[in-house]
Amino acid sequence: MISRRELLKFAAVGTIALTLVPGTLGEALAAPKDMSLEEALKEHLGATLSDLKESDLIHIKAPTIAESGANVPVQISANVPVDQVEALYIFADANFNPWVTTVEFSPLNGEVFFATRIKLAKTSKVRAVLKMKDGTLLAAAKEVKVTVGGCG
Amino acid sequence: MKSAVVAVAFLAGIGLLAGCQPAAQKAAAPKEKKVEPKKAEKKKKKSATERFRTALANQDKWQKACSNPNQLVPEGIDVETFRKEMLATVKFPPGGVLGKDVKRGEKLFGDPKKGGRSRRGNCYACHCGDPQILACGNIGPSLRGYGKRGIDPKDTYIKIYNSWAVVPCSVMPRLGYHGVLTPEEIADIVAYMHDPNSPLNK
Amino acid sequence: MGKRKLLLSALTGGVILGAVATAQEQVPSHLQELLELGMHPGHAYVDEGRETFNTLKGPNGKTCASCHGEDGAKLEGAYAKMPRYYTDIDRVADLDLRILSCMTKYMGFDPKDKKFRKEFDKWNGRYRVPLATFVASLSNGMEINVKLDDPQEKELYKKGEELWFMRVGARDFSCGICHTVLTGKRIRLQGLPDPVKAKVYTHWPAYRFGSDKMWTMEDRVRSCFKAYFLYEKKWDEKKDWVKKPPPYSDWVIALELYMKYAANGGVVEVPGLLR
Amino acid sequence: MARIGRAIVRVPKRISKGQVFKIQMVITHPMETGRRKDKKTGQPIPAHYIDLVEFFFNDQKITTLRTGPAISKNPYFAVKMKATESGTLIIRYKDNKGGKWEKSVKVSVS
Repeated sequence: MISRRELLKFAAVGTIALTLVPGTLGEALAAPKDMSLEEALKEHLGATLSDLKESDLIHIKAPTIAESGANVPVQISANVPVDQVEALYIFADANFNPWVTTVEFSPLNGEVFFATRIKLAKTSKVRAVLKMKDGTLLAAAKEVKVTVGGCG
Repeated sequence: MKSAVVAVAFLAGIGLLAGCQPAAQKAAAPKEKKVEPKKAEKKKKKSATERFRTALANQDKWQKACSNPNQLVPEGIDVETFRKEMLATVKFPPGGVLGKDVKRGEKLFGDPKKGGRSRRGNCYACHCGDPQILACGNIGPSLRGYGKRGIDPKDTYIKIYNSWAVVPCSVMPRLGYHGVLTPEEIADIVAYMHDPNSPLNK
Repeated sequence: MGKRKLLLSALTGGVILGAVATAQEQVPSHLQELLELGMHPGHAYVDEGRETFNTLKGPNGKTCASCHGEDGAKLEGAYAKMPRYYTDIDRVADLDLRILSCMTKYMGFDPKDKKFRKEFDKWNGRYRVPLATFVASLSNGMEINVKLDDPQEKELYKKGEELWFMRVGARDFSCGICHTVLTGKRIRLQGLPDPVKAKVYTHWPAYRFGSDKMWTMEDRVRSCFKAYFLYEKKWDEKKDWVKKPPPYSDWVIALELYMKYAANGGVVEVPGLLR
Repeated sequence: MARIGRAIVRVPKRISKGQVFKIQMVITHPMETGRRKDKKTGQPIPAHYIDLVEFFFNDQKITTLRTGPAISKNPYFAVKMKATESGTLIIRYKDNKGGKWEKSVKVSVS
C-alpha cells in the first residue's frame, strides 16, 4: 500500500520533470495538477466513492460556517475498537488535492481520535474514511461553508 | 497646539469641500491615464509620521462635527443645513443615475465569485443582499428585495454618493463624495440594486 | 437608548427595515471550535519568546534575562501595568516600544541597523512578537492595572480618547463608530467587540486565525487604520493611501492606553485566540 | 515565523493507569502549498510542508501521520494514547524539503 503510494509520488515527480522546459519550472512547481475526489480516493485507498459505507459510528466535529478557509478545526472520533482500524483518511472534496491526511493507528492509541486544523479552498464536504483491518471502508462527511471576512 | 491642529483640520476641510467638484469630475473619466510628473514626488519623501499627520489633518469640518462619543450630529449644528450642504456636493453622471453595466455594479457591490468581496464598494461588510453571500454584515439593513420597495433610484444614488445628505453622521461612508467610487460606478451599483433580475430582487 | 434608536434610523436611512434573515443571525462556531482544541500556535510563540529571552545576546553580551531574571522572573505583572511612562526614555511606552528600547539601550543593538530592525519590526521576525507574547504571558492571571499618574500618561490618554472618536479618511470611519456605537453588530460574520467596555485587552497579544499570525496590540491598532482609507491629498487606492501610523508612535500608544485603561480589572489571559 | 520546525507538545500533568489521554502538538511551519505567489516578486513560493509525523512511546510506535499541504499553517495535531506505564514520548517529524526534527516529553503515569 505504502510502496504503491511512493511509486505514485515518483510518477508524479517524473511527470513534472518531463514537462520541464525553461521558463515553466516555476509554474510546474506552483500548480500541481488538480485532482478530483475520485482520483484521490483511487490513489490513497484504491477505491471509488461507491465503495465507501456511510457509517454513523464516525463523528466529525467541524464548524458549519468557517470564517476562514485556512484554519478549519476538525475533530474526528469513531465508536469502533481501535485495534480493528488500520487508518483514518481525511479528504476535502474541493481542494486541488482532496487528500488531506492519513492517520495510521495502533492498539496503543486506546481510542480512534484525531484532531487538526485544515485548509479548505472553498465550501465543500470534509470526509473521514476509516479503513478497517478487514478491508471495509467506513465513511462520514460534513459540509463546511467557507466565507470571507473583514472590512476590506 | 491643539487649537492649531483643529484650525488646520478645519481649513483642510473647507479646502476639501471646495476642491470636491473638480476632483469628482476628474474621477468621472474612467480611462483617463494621467501620469503625474515623478520628479516632484522624488524631491521630498515625507516621513511616515508626516504623512500620517497630514492624513489626520484632512479631517473635514463635517467629520469633525460627527467626532463625538455618540458619533451623531451634535447640538448647535442644524441638521437641515448639514443635509443641504451635503446634497449640494452630489454630482450626477451624464448618463443618468441608472447605469448600463449591471455586471460591473454587482462586482463593485460585492463580487459573488469572491464570496462577496470588493474593496471599494464592499457593501456586504454591512448589508446582506444576495442570499448566496453568507458572510454579510448586519450593520445596515438587509438589501434583499431592495428593487421592489418602490424607492426612487435617484434617492439610492444620493444615499451611496453621499449618505450624509440623507442622514448626517451616518456610519455609511460617503463613497462618491470622497471619490472612492466614481459617479458612473455608483450608477452601475444603483442599476444592479434596482434590476428586477438582480439576485437581490429575486 | 434613544440615541441608539436614532442611530439605527440613521443606518436605515429612511428605508423601512425588511425582515432580517434569522438564519444569518447565528453566531458562527468557528472560533469556539478552535478554542475547544485547547492549544493553538500562539502557545508556540510564548515558548519561542522564552527561549529568545533567555538566550539572545545583544552586542554587549547581555540577554533579557541578565536584567530581568531567568524566564523573566522579575517581569511578572509588568505587562498588566503597561503602557506606562518610563523615565529612562522619557516617554509612555507600550510593550513593543519598551522591548525595543530595552534592546537598543541596554543590550547594545543599534536601532538604525537594518538587519536588527527587520528581525524586530517584522511580523515574522524573531524578536518583537515572540518576546512580546512571552513577556505578556508573565502577567497571566493578574488584573490589568494601568494608572494615569504621570502628566504624560494623562495627556496621552486624552489624545487616545480623542483619536478613538475621530471621524476621518475617505470612509468617514473612527474607532468608536465600530467599537463603541455599533458594538454587538457584525461586519460580515465578525462580531464587533467593545474593547472599552468588554475589556478584551486581556487577550492580547493574540493569534488571529484569519491571518495565521500572532498580533500584538501595536499591530492591531496600526492595521485598523488601513480600513480608514486615509490619504494625503486626494483618496486614491493606488497612489495616495496612508495605510498605517508609524510603529511605536504616540498615536498608536495613545489608543492602546485608552483601551487598556478601560480594561483595568480584567484578568490577563495571553496568548488569546481570535479571528 | 521565525523558527521552522520548532514544536510544543502538551500532555496532561496527571495521568492514571489505564486512562486514555490526549497528546497535543503545534509545530511552527509555513505549510506552503506551492500554489501561492510572492506578493512582491510574483514568483511562486515552492511547496514546503510537513509530510510525516511519528509518535513513539518507549520505542513503540503509537501513530503515524502522513500529512500534506492541506494542513493549516503552524499545524496542530492531537491523537490519543492509552496510559500503561510512565516513560518518554518521542515525536519525530519531517518536511518535504529534508527538514527533520524530534521532540520528546516525559509522561508520568500514577
